[in-house]
Amino acid sequence: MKLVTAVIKPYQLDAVKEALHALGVTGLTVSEVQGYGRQKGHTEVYRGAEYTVEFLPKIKVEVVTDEIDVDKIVDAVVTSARTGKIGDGKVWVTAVEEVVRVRTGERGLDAL
Amino acid sequence: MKLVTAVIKPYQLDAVKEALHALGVTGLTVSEVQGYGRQKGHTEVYRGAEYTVEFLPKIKVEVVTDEIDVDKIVDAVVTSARTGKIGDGKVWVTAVEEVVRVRTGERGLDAL
Amino acid sequence: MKLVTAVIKPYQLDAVKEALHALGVTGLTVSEVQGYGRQKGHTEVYRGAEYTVEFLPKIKVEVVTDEIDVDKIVDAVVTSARTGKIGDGKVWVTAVEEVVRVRTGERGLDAL
Amino acid sequence: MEIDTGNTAWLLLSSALVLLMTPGLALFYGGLNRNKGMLNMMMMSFSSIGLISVLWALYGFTLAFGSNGSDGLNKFLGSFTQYWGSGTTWTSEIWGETGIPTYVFMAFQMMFAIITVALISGALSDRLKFGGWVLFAFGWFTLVYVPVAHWVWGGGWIGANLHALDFAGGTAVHINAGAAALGVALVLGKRIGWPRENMRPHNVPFVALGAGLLWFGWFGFNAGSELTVDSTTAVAFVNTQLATAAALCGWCIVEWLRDGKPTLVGASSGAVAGLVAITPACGFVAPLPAALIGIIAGAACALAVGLKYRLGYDDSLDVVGVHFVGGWVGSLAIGFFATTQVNSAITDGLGASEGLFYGGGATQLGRQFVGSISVTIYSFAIAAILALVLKALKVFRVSEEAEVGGIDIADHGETAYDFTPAGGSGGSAFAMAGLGAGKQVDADGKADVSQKVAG
Amino acid sequence: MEIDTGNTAWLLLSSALVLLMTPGLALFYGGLNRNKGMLNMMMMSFSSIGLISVLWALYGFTLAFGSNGSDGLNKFLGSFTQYWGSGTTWTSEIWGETGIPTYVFMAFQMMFAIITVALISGALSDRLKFGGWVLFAFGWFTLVYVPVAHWVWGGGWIGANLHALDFAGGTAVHINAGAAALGVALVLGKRIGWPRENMRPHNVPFVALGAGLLWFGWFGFNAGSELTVDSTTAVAFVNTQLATAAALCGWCIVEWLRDGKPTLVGASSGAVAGLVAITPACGFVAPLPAALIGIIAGAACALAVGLKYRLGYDDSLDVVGVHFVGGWVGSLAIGFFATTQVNSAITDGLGASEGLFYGGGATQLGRQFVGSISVTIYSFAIAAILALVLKALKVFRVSEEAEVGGIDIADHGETAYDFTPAGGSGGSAFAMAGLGAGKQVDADGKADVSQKVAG
Amino acid sequence: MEIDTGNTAWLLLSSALVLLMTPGLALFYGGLNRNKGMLNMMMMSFSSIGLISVLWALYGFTLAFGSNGSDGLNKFLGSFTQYWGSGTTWTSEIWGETGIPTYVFMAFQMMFAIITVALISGALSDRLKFGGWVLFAFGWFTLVYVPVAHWVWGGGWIGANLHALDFAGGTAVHINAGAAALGVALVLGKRIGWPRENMRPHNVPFVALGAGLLWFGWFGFNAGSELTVDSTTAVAFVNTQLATAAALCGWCIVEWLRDGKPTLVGASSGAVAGLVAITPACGFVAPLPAALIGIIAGAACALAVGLKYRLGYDDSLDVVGVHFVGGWVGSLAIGFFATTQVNSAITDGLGASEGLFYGGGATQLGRQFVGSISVTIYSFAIAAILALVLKALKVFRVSEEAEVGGIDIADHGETAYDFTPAGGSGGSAFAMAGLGAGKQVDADGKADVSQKVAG
Ligand SMILES: Nc1ncnc2c1ncn2[C@@H]1O[C@H](COP(=O)(O)OP(=O)(O)O)[C@@H](O)[C@H]1O
Ligand SMILES: Nc1ncnc2c1ncn2[C@@H]1O[C@H](COP(=O)(O)OP(=O)(O)O)[C@@H](O)[C@H]1O
Ligand SMILES: Nc1ncnc2c1ncn2[C@@H]1O[C@H](COP(=O)(O)OP(=O)(O)O)[C@@H](O)[C@H]1O
Repeated sequence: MKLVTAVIKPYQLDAVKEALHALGVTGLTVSEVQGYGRQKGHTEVYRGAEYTVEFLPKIKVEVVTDEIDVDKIVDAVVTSARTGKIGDGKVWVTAVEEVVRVRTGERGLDAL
Repeated sequence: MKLVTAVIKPYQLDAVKEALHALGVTGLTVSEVQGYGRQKGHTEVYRGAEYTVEFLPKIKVEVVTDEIDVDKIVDAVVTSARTGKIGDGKVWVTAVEEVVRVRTGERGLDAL
Repeated sequence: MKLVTAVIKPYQLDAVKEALHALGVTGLTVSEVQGYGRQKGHTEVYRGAEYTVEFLPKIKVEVVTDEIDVDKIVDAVVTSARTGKIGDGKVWVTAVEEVVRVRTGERGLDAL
Repeated sequence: MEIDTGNTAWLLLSSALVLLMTPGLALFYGGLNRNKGMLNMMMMSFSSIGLISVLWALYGFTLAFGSNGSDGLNKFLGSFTQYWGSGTTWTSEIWGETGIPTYVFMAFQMMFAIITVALISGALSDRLKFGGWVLFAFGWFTLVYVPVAHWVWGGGWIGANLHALDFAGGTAVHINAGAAALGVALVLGKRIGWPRENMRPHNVPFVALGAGLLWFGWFGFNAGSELTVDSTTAVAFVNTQLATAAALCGWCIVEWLRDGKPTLVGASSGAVAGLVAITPACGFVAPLPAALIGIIAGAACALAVGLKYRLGYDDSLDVVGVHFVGGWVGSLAIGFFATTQVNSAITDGLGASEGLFYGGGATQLGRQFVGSISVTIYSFAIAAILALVLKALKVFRVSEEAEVGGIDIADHGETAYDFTPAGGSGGSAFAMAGLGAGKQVDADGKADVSQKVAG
Repeated sequence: MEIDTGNTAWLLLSSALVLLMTPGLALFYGGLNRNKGMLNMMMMSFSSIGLISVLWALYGFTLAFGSNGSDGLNKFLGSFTQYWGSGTTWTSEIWGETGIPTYVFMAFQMMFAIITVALISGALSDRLKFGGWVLFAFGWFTLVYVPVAHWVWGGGWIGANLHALDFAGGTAVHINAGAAALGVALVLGKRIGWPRENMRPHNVPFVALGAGLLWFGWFGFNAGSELTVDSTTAVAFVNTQLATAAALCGWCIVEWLRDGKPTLVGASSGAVAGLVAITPACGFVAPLPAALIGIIAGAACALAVGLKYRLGYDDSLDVVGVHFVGGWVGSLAIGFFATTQVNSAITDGLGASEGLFYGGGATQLGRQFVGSISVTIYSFAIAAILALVLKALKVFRVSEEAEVGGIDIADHGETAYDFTPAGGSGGSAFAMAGLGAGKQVDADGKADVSQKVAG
Repeated sequence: MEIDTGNTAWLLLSSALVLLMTPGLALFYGGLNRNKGMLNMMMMSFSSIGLISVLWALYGFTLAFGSNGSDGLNKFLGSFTQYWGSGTTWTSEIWGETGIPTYVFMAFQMMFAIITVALISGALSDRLKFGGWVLFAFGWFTLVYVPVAHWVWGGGWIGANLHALDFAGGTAVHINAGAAALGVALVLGKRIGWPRENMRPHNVPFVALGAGLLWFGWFGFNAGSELTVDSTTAVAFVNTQLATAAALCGWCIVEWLRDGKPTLVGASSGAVAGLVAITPACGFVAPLPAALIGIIAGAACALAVGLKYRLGYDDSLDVVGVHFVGGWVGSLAIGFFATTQVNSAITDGLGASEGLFYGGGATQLGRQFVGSISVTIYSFAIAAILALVLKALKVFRVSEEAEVGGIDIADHGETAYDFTPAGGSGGSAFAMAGLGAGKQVDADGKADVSQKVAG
């Protein structure tokens, strides 16, 4: 199995979820993260003290999935998360050796 | 080494921590995540505008560990996190190539 | 490619970012996590009810990178995150099979 | 009699101050509570404002402060008709010799009824069905608050016959609410996980702000209870400030000695304890004794909040430890410190005696005890019975699942905060995701959920 | 005439109470808004306090409440000179027969102008350039608020000739602001994603606290509008409390029946709806009718806030649904419930008639309608025109990117909260990281950013 | 003399308003501070309320406002005995010709002492041991506030001999607190990481709400300082509003020009700067000059807060930049704008002269300078000495580890917020985990931690 991890713009989460849903992905886990990269941060000013915030809010989406679906899923995420502007984010894939569904103890694909 | 990642119900964190502690696990890292899956979300209403929140609060637990302990740990998490209701979550295992303890620079098992 | 994950003390984030920046790392993703380990937690008291908070605030830094840079990056993180006190954290490395830049669809190293 | 513009302005503004106390209490209680029950906690206070105001105007005021012909009946209840439904026949009536329209006095007393009911909610957090709360509020107000207010202030037996003193509500408000809170809490049972899990305050700044608003409003509550503006009003004001300040110190000192660290939750709680304790006594004692009462109350309550752990009842936000205990401290303190040096009415108008330390002997102390114990028993009993009735009617405790998931979502369909990053899509990236792309909004503004499920 | 210390103390404190309403409104609106626009939302209220106070003292008061010789002109506008620039020639002038210095009356009315302008901002959240808001506030205040205040209260045609009644601002404040909000919102257009994305309140406790502060301040707003302290003041005070409490219940009942769950946002909104509705009527109706008006207003507004979904305009925080609708309910209610039983001035001083249910026939109802509709049309039209002008001047709507990223950052360079863990490096681990290790601070306290980019 | 109910009601409520300012200040300062020091910041204000109230009643009032026989000594200190311990001998005494009980005047002045001490805390955030703060508050109140209040208002040399004017506390409160803040901050040193790390406000809505509460309460502070209700009270009220509004604009204009963006932190800070600046002048100048003073103060302080970066001292929340600078602006402004047109007492009762622009020449300007500079030097010196003593006693600065980890945890054992998701186990999933499954609670309500360690 594989774990697909995507770091995307928060506003795109809805589209990504819908795209994955359409692919029949039944579950995913998201979290709030802060991203640093090519995309410029913004400037804030408090009582005249000005500074740049280089870390920008992003959303991380994690999906554990069957090998064979990986490419479909990666493509779905990439297309649905794309705005074409710098900062759209990254998607990466890592190998998963085992998955267990807590409720039932099922393992492997049955756990998804 | 392996990385055991568990997505569980927040209320179960205490039990899981105790279970791992009992196994002699000396450290772990947790974070707040939001999960989407079979478990139904709830409905909220603001000034008559109603909508479903499909993402539910979950806790992610990460433990880096020695190969040989993996099964014990996975089992411990699965049993302690189980409520038997939909939404109990998943546990997955991935391979870790190297671990370093920042304080000492120790590597491998010594780092844990 | 590899994914370098570091769990560090929040206060060290600035130093770590600068160190990676110096190495030419163009991007990274950070998130707030809570850590449990050798480092003792603190005690809080509310209306006479006292309890220990064993989970301490940490920052998780994730960097996807080229194989050949891994060691440099790990070393840079370890040195810049070190305070020498218990609780400095861990760094671990896992294999990444594929990376895609959402904006362009570029894959592999070009995606970084 | 002519309207006295000074007195009337004073009581109008005091009424507004006392009204403000209930949102202040909602913030104080809500901040002390866990995040997942914040809104329900505040809702119990806000619903009291809504419900009790109307009931007070309809029948509460006339039953508590109206007077029926019969002396016998009057000991127990006021008039059913005199001020019924806040009619217009008495639009221009002046209350007694105060130079203040009866309407204003009615409004002032209304605010007391509101907050007394709201005070009880602190013991019931996170597990009482909201519907059950509304029914309880209605029942307890009618069966307990209204008669007790009459007994103490409306010409009833505690004030007029027993001559127990209660300047601004130690017995009628705090002991009354505290005893009721205990009664309901015992029937309601513990929150899941209590006391094993620590249920720490989710927003301490709100606790402190709430305490600040309570303190501010309490000047109207205490000094306003003199109704007119005179030298007793001045003493009551000064005493309120001194006792509260001293109690804040008292609570913090206990924490410093016991835990090594004074806390803001402690300072805020101490202030409230002091306000409670000086409430019955503020118009009858001198400033330094007031400060003494405050420091004693602060320390006593700081220790009393630990009782629930020993005795094993879940008085969630310490209504008993602070209001019941503080109310008793203040009520008995009158028996020691009441003096005509600050208020000649004690022996003249009110037919009471000075305190033990001012040559009045133990008489007044005895009266204070009888008055307070009677209200304690009556309020506790009726409250417990009401709770049992609601339990039987199945409108009492929420399901375990609802409690674990949070009563805000279960009973109100709301969550208190959404701090999703500003960079997000606003409202909540998660909430938005929940809505789904194709979300329609039908005629009456409801998001079409079925469609979501379908899609 | 002598200063009446009671009346003057009352109006001074009422003025302070009304001033407090605007920060309360900022909290109420801000809490209802999304996190990313919180500060802009509050800033629109705070900037109104700053700007309007000065303009009112300069020319607003004299134009609204001064009187020029000519009866004809006086129907439409006050004096250009009489109170110009709050000069010192009238330092010791007393306002009419009130025994209150004109300065105090000027300050009291100033607070009304401030909050009326601020009320409009609720419809414009997250997308109106701050510069555009300031220009709009200036223009609308000058062209709409000042003349309308004169028409209704300053001796102008609605009050003095038409004899329509508005005790504390149903027409001059709420209908006026509500109509303007609609006019601007229509030109401004919907927030990106509305109504598909749910834009839920980001901080419900702030909504409730804001409502509490509004309620508290509103006693000054309503009862204070009698200026002096008399039996009408008392009635106005009681009515304000009863109508608001009843409206809180009304809104919650609608929610309970429709959604199965009463909410704190609903209770808070209902309270505001009740305060709005009773505003024009509080000095003219009896307590029970006031409660009736409240419950009707609460229910009506609870339904009215759904209209925007049906009609498709984005009145972000329901200024129309609450203030416009509530204002109309209250204004028309006078036509039904006005009675000399509580205020003889209705027929004496004000030359109006009693309501339909008190034998006054439909006359007054007609007058109320004409007065309210006139203000509705005038305010809506001018507001829309001002909006179009600002649009043409390109100081109107923020860029799409700024709106998605959040107007707080785009227009104010601030974010509302930073809850970075206490263990963190403080201000914000992220912010700090953003600053970079080598950060210099140059002479005028600015962090040297270039250097960061360089480094 | 008879009690004047209007005047007394006014001063009672003004006292309540000034009390409210300190919780408002706690919120204002706390919001500006980092999350990890929020509670300590608020605790410094709340502890001032507790401690100073009692000290004021014991010896502060009599030393500041009592009068001893000797004219010579009276220049420097009041009476040791007259009002000692707020005895009951003067329960019914009226203060001068005001028709207000001395008790009420004592309470009013008490609130001033409280907030003056609390103001200092803004410069000391995140690094001063709480025990050190309490000792400092006690020492500075006794050695500085009490005598200075006597010099300025109690018949001492600044007011009675030098004839420098200070209507409500520009010199006695703001310059006094600002100078002390600088003295302590210099000894205390910078926060770790300052100014490299940006320590941005953690809760801007609290900053704005705090400013709103301060503004509201300040009407009691300024207009209340006339004690009675007369035309000067009216002018003071109007001036307070105008200067504050203008200062809000002034600060925002500076930001708009310099940074391109006006901020809510700026608007709130500007309002406070205006309130500070008009404090000494509000009863002596006309409305338009008041607005002018406000806009100057707003702009001046907006620039002054940058000074600390240039000069390198860490005045954390700009007590110097806002209160010290603002206080000086206002104090000197009297020398320019004071006029008998609004207050004849200037030349009659107070023996002062009109301002430079009103034909009074430079006399008054000189007096204002001498008065303000004297207090500046005295307060700065004693504060610095007290700080050095505390440093020597090792009850001064917290350990580096405590500072990085957060003083809330280190000195109070609390954290401000716990927003753990509603779905969580409440209090805090993390806190709960911390408690451990087998957690016992022993007799006095303490969680048994040892056992946890054992288990
Ligand atoms: N090497 C990396 N490792 C981990 N996360 C990264 C890396 N590079 C970028 N990111 C994440 O991707 C986000 C977008 O990257 P950025 O360079 O800003 O834009 P783009 O991906 O369009 O080139 C960053 O905010 C960060 O969260
Ligand atoms: N494919 C997946 N990848 C990542 N996380 C998942 C996946 N499926 C489920 N999860 C996580 O597990 C949680 C529980 O899953 P759910 O389907 O609701 O219940 P159950 O695991 O009992 O079938 C989800 O909320 C989500 O956080
Ligand atoms: N086995 C582990 N798996 C995952 N995270 C761990 C593990 N052990 C420690 N950590 C993380 O590292 C942090 C520091 O570890 P700790 O044992 O406290 O100090 P040190 O690393 O200096 O020995 C912990 O707070 C936790 O977040």
